[in-house]
Amino acid sequence: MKYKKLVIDNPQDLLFGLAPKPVKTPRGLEIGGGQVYSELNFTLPTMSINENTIKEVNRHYAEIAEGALQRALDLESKGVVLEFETLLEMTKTPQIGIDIVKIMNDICEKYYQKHGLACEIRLTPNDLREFERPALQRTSKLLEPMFELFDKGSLAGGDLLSIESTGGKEVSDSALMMCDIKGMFFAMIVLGVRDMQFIWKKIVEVAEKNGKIAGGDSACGFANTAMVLAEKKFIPRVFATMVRVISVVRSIVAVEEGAIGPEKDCGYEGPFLKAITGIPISMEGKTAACAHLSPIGNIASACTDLWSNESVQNIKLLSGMAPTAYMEQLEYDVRLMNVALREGKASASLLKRLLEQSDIYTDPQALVLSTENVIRISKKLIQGDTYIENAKNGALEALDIIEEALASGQMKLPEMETAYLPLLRADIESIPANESEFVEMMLPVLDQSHFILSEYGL
Amino acid sequence: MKYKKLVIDNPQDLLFGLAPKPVKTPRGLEIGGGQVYSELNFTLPTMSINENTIKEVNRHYAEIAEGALQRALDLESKGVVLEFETLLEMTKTPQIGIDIVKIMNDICEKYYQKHGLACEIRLTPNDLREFERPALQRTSKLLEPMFELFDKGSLAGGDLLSIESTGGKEVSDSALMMCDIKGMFFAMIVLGVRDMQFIWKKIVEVAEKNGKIAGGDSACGFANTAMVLAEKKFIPRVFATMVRVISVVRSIVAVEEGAIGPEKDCGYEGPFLKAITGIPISMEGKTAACAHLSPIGNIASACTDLWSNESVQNIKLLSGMAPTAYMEQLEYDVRLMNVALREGKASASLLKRLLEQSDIYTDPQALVLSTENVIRISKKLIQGDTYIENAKNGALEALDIIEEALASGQMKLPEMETAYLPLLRADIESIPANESEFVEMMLPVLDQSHFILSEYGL
Amino acid sequence: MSDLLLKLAEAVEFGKVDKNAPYPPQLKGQDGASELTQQALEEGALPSAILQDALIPAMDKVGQKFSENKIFVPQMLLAAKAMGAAMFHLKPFFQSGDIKSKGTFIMGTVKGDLHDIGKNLVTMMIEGSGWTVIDLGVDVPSTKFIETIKANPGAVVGMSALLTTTMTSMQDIVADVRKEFPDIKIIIGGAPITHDFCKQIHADFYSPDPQGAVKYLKELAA
Amino acid sequence: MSDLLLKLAEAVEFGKVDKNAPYPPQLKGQDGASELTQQALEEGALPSAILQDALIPAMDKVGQKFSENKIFVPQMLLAAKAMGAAMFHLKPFFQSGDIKSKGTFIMGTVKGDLHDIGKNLVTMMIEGSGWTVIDLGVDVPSTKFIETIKANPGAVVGMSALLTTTMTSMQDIVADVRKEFPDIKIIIGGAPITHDFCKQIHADFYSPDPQGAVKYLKELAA
Ligand code: B12
Ligand code: B12
Repeated sequence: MKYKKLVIDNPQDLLFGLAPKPVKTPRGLEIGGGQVYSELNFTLPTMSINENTIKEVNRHYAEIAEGALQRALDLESKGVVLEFETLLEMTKTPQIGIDIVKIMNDICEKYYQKHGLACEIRLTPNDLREFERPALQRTSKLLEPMFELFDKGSLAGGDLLSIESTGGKEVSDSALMMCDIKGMFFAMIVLGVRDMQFIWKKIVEVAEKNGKIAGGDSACGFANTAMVLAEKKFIPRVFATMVRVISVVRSIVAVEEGAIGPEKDCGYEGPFLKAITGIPISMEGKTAACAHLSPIGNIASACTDLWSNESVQNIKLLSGMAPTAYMEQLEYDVRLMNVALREGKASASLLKRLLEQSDIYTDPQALVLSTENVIRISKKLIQGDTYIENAKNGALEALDIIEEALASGQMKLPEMETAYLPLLRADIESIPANESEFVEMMLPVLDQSHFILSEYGL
Repeated sequence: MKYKKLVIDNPQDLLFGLAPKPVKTPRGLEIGGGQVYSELNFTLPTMSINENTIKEVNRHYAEIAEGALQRALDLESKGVVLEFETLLEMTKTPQIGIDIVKIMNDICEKYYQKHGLACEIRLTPNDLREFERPALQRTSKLLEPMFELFDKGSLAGGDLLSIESTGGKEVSDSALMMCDIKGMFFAMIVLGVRDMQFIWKKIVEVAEKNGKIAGGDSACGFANTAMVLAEKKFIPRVFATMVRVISVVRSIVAVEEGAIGPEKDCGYEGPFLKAITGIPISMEGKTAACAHLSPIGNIASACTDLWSNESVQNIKLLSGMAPTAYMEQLEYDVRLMNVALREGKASASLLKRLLEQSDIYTDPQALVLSTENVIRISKKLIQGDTYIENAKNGALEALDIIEEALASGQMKLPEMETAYLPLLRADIESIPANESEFVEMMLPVLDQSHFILSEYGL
Repeated sequence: MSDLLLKLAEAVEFGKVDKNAPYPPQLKGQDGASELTQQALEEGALPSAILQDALIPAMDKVGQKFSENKIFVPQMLLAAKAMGAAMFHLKPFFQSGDIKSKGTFIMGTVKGDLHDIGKNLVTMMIEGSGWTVIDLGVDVPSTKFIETIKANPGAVVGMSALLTTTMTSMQDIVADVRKEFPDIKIIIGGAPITHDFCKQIHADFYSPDPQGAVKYLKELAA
Repeated sequence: MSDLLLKLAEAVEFGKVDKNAPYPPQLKGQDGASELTQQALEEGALPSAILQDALIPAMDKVGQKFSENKIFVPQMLLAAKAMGAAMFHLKPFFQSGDIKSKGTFIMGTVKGDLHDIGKNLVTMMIEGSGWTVIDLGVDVPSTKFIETIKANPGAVVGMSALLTTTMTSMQDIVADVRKEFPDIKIIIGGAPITHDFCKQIHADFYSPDPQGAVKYLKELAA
């Protein structure tokens, strides 16, 4: 790994709205430059996407952008990011996605010109490669439409580029359900890291060619899925915590390859990435309850630079369209943080403390997100020589933190959960730091019909 | 008016979670006793209520209660209020409403017995009388089913009784649209006050007979409607501010008649009522964006004891049912306040200040809700000898506050808004303090086919 | 356009009902829409010209300003009142056939629903655009809609619903009306209504605001 | 019930696949579901008794514990694996007709949708309750469902969808399947699905969780 030293090593400096390497956008947002902005996410209501519905699809996105920006303006917003995460059809036929970017960008431009409201679009094509099973991560024909969308979509107004790439998911899907932490290491730290190196080189290239911003990746299919499963009580929370911590090592590869932030919202690696690299991040918590329930509602915002709702359908609530309502909710959350920042470090730190204390001991996934623990774990995440070593060290440190909180009585967990702690520790410790050794160890126990090693350069 | 002295006269003592006269509920909530609780509100999705759908209707309410309480439990909630605001059919045929109370109360009882989660139902029958035009406020046959629901519904588990009574609405509907402040005074301070005296005597009677809690009223059809209209840019915000302030004088009558709180959420009279009478209150702000957009997202919570989402349909979001998602959002809001209260007065006061500063100068409706201004206005609201005088004094004080904020440059309003300030002042000053004089003044300019004076004891 | 019609248009735009009306202050003491219409008629202006060249453009302007959030509802209401004062004098010419209404618009809030603030705004703006409006009020059942349509053949129907539970009542009424009048145009609105719902219940048009309805009716009449 | 069957039930309940399996630690070195089934058969237990008295009750218990949040998915998966190991030895008796499957259940995530974690859980629990399951995987078009039903007359069909945009794909597939097999039972699920949607697309049953599906199938088979 490229990083040997934390950019932020004092928990007090890990604070919402402030990143050592803020990102300036064409319309003048300064993400991480002293205030937090809302990042609104949205999707279609129940409907299909085809020639017959395409006009209606476009109408939905126009309505979403218009409603959200009008509301942001009415609430005297300082600026907004709209994340456009494409659905299958919009990437497969890139023109559909490009047209939607253009429709929304025209509306952004209107609000910018007429009212000075700075709004940027984050364009997040979905990773088509998972449609082929086993996936052809490097040689798939589906990379073509994906990158056509990155390229032309960014020119059409997608100023921030992101993806939730799925390299390694072929292995993680079942590893998650079996709580197989070694499988998760293999999925994320071997396959995931290699795929991130491959895909992010290409994304950064597009960004540089078009003068756009390469944002970041997030381990949605891994860490977010783990959280959702834990919230459903399908897998232990302590296991989901491990997945979250090791996902940092996967997602940081985007930054190594040239991404400059803002990181994406739904993997929760953000705080660690910010400490290690200094880039601004996006996070989601209570105000993403429209998209999934979560045990980190408040603490997730402790050091974020964008505050996101993850996703909501364009359906009607009693007040109006749901994305408009969520825009309002995000703006008020963000106002609170910004007013604290305006008052100065003391107020901001106190608000941060309250946000942290609110959740910290209610769930191990919250525990590792307190800025103090983020710094502690981040230090370990860069200590070793290999990605695997780093992930191991980080995960073991997180285990220590959990055990300390249990021992001190500050956190309580049922026996069903604590029973996993020694198993996890033993499994993690058994992982060799050397990649080829690890691959050799894992191949016999994995179902090799699910993935193709050569598609990861192995 | 009964009140001659503020129970809370120092803005610093007007704080979330703490009311001088907390209300204890059967299952052990202590509202206003040191922490804030969520008050979840919900309603049916698009469907009709009749014999064919009644099973489905009941299923919806069971699903709502079950989903919300499970989530509250998972989030380690300290207790919850579920507000059941009935729809027409449920009051007209009280048995429908009573059955729903019972269904939800059984679920509350289950969570209480099994997990110790304290949950209470606030039963809010809708005011049927407005179905007759002109309304027969005192002699209507429709009072019968309404009070059957109050009576049997409270016995079935509706431990807190409330209503959003509509006396005076016949006049306010058009007065609101014409920005006719004198009409609003007549609607709320003459007709409204008289109707409140009538209806709340009866509600308090039921509560006392059944050993239940008479909560409070809120000027939904007046002050909430004014806010919604102002938010749509249909009427000036400064006018909506006046409506809000004078609505206090109407809503306080419930307390005079024996209501003990918690006040209801959607009229925003709460903070003033709390200062004047010491009862605990419920408020709604950003997390009620599902029900209406609002300019007081954060400041509304500055001194609240319950925190409400106003209403959301039982529809599916990506995470699950909308009431479950809103339960989560409320719980995280409330956690933040409670963690501040736990830390002590200094932290709580700072959080309160941030909540206030977040919105205070963005809208006159927010401005009058800062605890400092609440105290200032409340003092005036009890200074006079008649309800009308009190409403006048309060409104004029609010006008002063708005003008001071404009003069100091702290608040900015477009000319469209400020043009109304002198008109409002002149109109308000022209109102005689004596009720019969005022009635005489108004009768000729009002459309008397819309209301029946004798139904208000006039 | 004559000076008089210009003045009349101004009186309507700013809501000057008649000479005695205190609003708007800047026109105090001057003739209002009522007097100016009478004068125009006396001077021989064609009733249809008064309507087409003065009243409707004035209300269009008002609608436009309202759409752009440059005025509040009271100003619009006053304009509508001024327009009403003018129309009072033009009424006889409608009956005699000298001017034609664009059509009749029948509007009501559906059965079970009492919300009428939104409905009232819609009727007002549609009236201002030159339609004859019959307002059935709130809590309106199918029978009343059907009766009124029978009495006004060729009318367009508007319905408003604000509750999720009365949306289904709207659906029923649309079906009932359609059964008797398969080709009638029905437009719907109200806070919980959506495009999708409009399609689903086979209404002809949905608009989130009155302006959309005015535009749609304009196209219908054209 | 014999001691052996009791032991087998325990092995399945706690996920002991075979003697060599490291899980669960407390049964280390002991016989697993595989060995115990073989022994039972050798001792002359009726294959149907092994299924009915040991395997299915054990899986019921597992399902129950899972419903009560007393175990996590991995424990359930291990139990399913142990059940599978036992079934391996019982398979010949299915073919010979000595035991009857409760029926065949055909399951897939619909066209355009790749989410299969939920679907996999459902198939597993249904398999554990004694049904023969054919898992068509993800991104499954109508044709594949229809083909498979043709090859398995009388089967029940399950579909999963996780995206708002593939819910309509589910609707199409249900319609296509219905056209060919009007009486077939179709059950649906997935995070965005609701009771209302189930009614709307004329599927037979919706459950928010696998347990509901198991219960429904139990009633069907009864
Ligand atoms: C004012 C109001 C009232 C007033 C109504 C006064 C009146 N005379 O209309 C009072 C207090 C009486 C009231 C009563 C009730 N209400 Co109410 N009310 C509201 C409120 C706050 C504002 C509505 C409003 O006037 N908006 C302003 C107008 C201008 O907007 P609009 O109506 O949407 O109209 C605009 C457009 O929709 C469009 N439009 C409207 N109609 C049409 C028609 C056509 C053809 C077209 C083209 C366009 C169009 O143009 C208008 C202008 O832009 C809403 C909250 C909200 N967020 O909407 C709740 C709300 C609608 N009410 C609600 C409820 C529950 C009730 C009660 C049942 C309350 C109770 N439990 O006591 C009763 C029901 C009475 C009944 N049977 O109808 C809920 C509905 C929940 C649900 N399940 O659907 C809401 C959403 C409040 C909430 N958040 O919970 N209410
Ligand atoms: C995991 C996940 C993924 C993984 C999938 C891994 C896999 N192999 O399944 C990955 C990362 C690959 C992924 C990809 C995508 N996803 Co995804 N994903 C999720 C996530 C986080 C969890 C889903 C999950 O597994 N839940 C756990 C399981 C156990 O629950 P379940 O599926 O609901 O199943 C249970 C019940 O529903 C029921 N059930 C399920 N099926 C059936 C069937 C029957 C018959 C019965 C009776 C019961 C039943 O039983 C199960 C157990 O209780 C959800 C978020 C969420 N809140 O659900 C988003 C989510 C579904 N995904 C979403 C999106 C947008 C996508 C992508 C388009 C992302 C992108 N832009 O790149 C792609 C689409 C790929 C495709 N075409 O399908 C959105 C959907 C938005 C929308 N418009 O509908 C969601 C809601 C995330 C969000 N909040 O925005 N995703």
